Amino acid sequence: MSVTEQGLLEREKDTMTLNMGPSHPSTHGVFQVVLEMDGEIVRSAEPHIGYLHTGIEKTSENKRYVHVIPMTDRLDYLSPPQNNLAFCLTTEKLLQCQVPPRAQYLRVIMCELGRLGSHLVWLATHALDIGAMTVFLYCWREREMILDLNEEISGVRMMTSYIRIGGVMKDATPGWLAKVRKFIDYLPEKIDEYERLLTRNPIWLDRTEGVGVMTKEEAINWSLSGPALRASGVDFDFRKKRPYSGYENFEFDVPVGKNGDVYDRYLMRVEEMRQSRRIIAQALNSLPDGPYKVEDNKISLPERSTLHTSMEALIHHFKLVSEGVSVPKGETYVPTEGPRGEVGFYIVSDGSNVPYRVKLRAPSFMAIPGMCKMMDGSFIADVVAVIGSIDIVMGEVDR
Amino acid sequence: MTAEEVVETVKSALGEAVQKGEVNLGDAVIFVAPDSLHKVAQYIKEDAGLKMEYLSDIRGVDYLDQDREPRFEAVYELHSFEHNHSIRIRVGLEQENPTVPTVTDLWNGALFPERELFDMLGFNVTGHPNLKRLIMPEEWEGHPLRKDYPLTTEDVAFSHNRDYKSELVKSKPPTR
Amino acid sequence: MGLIDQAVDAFETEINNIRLNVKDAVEALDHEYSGAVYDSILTTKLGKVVGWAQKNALWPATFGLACCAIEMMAMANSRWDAARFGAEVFRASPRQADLMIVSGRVSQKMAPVLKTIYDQMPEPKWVISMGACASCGGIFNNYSIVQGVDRVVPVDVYVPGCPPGPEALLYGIIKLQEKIMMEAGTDSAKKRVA
Amino acid sequence: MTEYFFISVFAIVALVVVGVLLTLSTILGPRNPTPQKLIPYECGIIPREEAKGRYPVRFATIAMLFIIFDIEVVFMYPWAVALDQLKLFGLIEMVVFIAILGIAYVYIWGRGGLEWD
Repeated sequence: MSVTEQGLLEREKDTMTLNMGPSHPSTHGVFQVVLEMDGEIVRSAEPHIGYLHTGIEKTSENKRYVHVIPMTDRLDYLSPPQNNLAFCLTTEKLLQCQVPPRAQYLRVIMCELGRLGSHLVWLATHALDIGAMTVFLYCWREREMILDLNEEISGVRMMTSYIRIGGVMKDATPGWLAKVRKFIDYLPEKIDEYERLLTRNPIWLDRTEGVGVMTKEEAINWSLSGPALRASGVDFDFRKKRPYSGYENFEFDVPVGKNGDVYDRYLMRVEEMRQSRRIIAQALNSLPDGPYKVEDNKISLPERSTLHTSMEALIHHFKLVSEGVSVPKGETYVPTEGPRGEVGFYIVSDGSNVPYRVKLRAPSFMAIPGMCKMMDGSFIADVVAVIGSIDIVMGEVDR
Repeated sequence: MTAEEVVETVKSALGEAVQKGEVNLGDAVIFVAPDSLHKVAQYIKEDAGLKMEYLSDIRGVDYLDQDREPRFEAVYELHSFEHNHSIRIRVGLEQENPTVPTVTDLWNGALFPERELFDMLGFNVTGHPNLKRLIMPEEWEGHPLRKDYPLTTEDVAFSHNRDYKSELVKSKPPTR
Repeated sequence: MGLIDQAVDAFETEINNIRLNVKDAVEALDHEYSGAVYDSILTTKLGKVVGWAQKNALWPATFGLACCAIEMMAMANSRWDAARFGAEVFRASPRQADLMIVSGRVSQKMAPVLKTIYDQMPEPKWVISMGACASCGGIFNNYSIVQGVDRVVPVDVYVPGCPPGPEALLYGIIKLQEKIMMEAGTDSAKKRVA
Repeated sequence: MTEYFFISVFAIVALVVVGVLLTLSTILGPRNPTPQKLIPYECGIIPREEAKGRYPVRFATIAMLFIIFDIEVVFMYPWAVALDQLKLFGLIEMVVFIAILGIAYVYIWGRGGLEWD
């Protein structure tokens, strides 16, 4: 058999397998997609995940409830307060304990700051993948301010673990609240700056309009959620439809897109950044005073000052620190609206102080099959734009 | 509709297919046998009154040392965007060969979670297009999220887990 | 009886370790230096110049795994500015990189990929293990995380923290530059290249 | 004659600098071709199949079109430099040149040579 015949036989398929593998600058983490390429067109995209599997769910089955909170920080590491809130809401639902309003407002402020930080990283890396280098540096300038706010209130830049079961870690000082106000007064003109850079930029429009289109029925069927779902026309936001942690007291509007392409998802998230700023402003104006965590000392630690005087506080303190809170038997799930979509923890508890099963409902994990379906028939350059627009975070995909 | 009405409509419409329906902490929860899961899911998705067309999540739970008969459980969480209500279908699976019918023909979003059930808990999902390991490496043996799978191969100096788990730790050969 | 079995086990592992060490030593011995010309003229003075050039142009390979990758990006940005130390250019392919910053937790499925990328980097190459997860498995002591990257690749500088702040990573890079200067012109620089 | 002198000096200096740099790095540079280092880089995955496959013909047509219009731009450089001596005659000449290639461009566009599939 001559070389050409042997070569022809060997290449029975005329597509070329291109491996956009785990270590790739524009796959937003260690995500691998094997592309069957016919020239420039992607015939089929097969995702492979698991390269960042950390076994967080298995590890948190051996940790007490309080110890699982730092674990949840590392799941969706772009907006850690959102994961803490989802975990604490589910635990508090099992405990049937009522969080005081001040704690709810502080939680909303921290979660909206986390959403802003996450959207800034999304905009930076999405624009960088498509070629807009300057947006990458601009976005990080604002993100550093958010990280400073996080550091001042919780001592840590990213993994704040600020939201605890029954309330928040410690009260917000007036100085910090003034800094948050200064930041949100400074932010709108910066978002206008990003819009001036990108929204009517002809290159940006060519690369994003009409790319990775998903109709409304497809988006629902493929379980997209969050900005990707709303870009396809589904008007559903858990903060609006099922308010939790005091969201019913703020009015903000939910942007809904029309044709569900990469450009609409970009518009959704930029509009969401403005709405988050509005929520923080309202939360700051009407921040009620009062306790910053639930008074019941079986759930949250008593004040340090009361330890010297009252015996019960000492006993509660010792019991909470040594054994932790014991959650009554049962299983439940509370959906919340994260920057990437519906985030929620399904917790099964067997009455002890260690959760029996903790499962995170990760929006990026559910969106990956839909994302790869969007890539079929598109150019290879659009694959990068689609991955950026769905904004997957591999920490919560592989758990 | 409120949780009670959801449970009532589903039980009245499907009768014996739904083993038990309850409202647990404000959520509508129904218990279904594995073989009638597809019928129940189809009804819940297509019925005009319920219209739960969004599959939020599929979770697998291993009730090993709990005192309940079917050891494994697959939990389906469904939302409806128009009527803004949800339902949770809990499907009890036997210990020897936990099998559950696929729902990928109803919701394409179920592709990955069902592969995760097969990978992490060893549920056999019948009818799934390409059922192979999703998260763990291909040649990995054992299903990590089962309760009898030890957490780590190295003995932890100090651990919160219960005594009987630490014995398992010692007996497991190093996997790498 | 258990004691004797344990003693036998311990003895066997001991012998196994010694055999492994001997094999490594033999391998290192017959590994003749390929860059022959590179060695003969590399006196300590010229070696210092080469080391000075290498340390001020450490091009990191983007090996961002998890949360530490976000802090690594922050380090490369305008506020913390790794450009002051010549480490600002992040090369996508390992062929053009001489520093690999392992930023994030390395799972069992990722370990062979990490080893392949490390092998594909041209000598001389250095590794910074950024964060607790890369250095020792961090808070995840379970079946899925490699308890420390030094089980896969030889590490030069460990940066503690979870995630370490950008200033901590910059301090790690400065420490690596000091290490390069110390090593420059000596025998270990040659061994690193061979 | 003097212009050719300056151009030749420039060329010689360029060749010398490039030559020295290349030869020095090939001689002095360490070389350690281990087998793992030589496998093609596929984002960290060991490649399963050779990448030599047949490239679709679209790439060839796009390349030819590019060369046509690239040469057109190359001709514009000396023309632009010497425009002040050429005055009106040079301008008309270039407009005719661009018009001819414009016709070719419109034809290619019409025949769909620019679309990819």
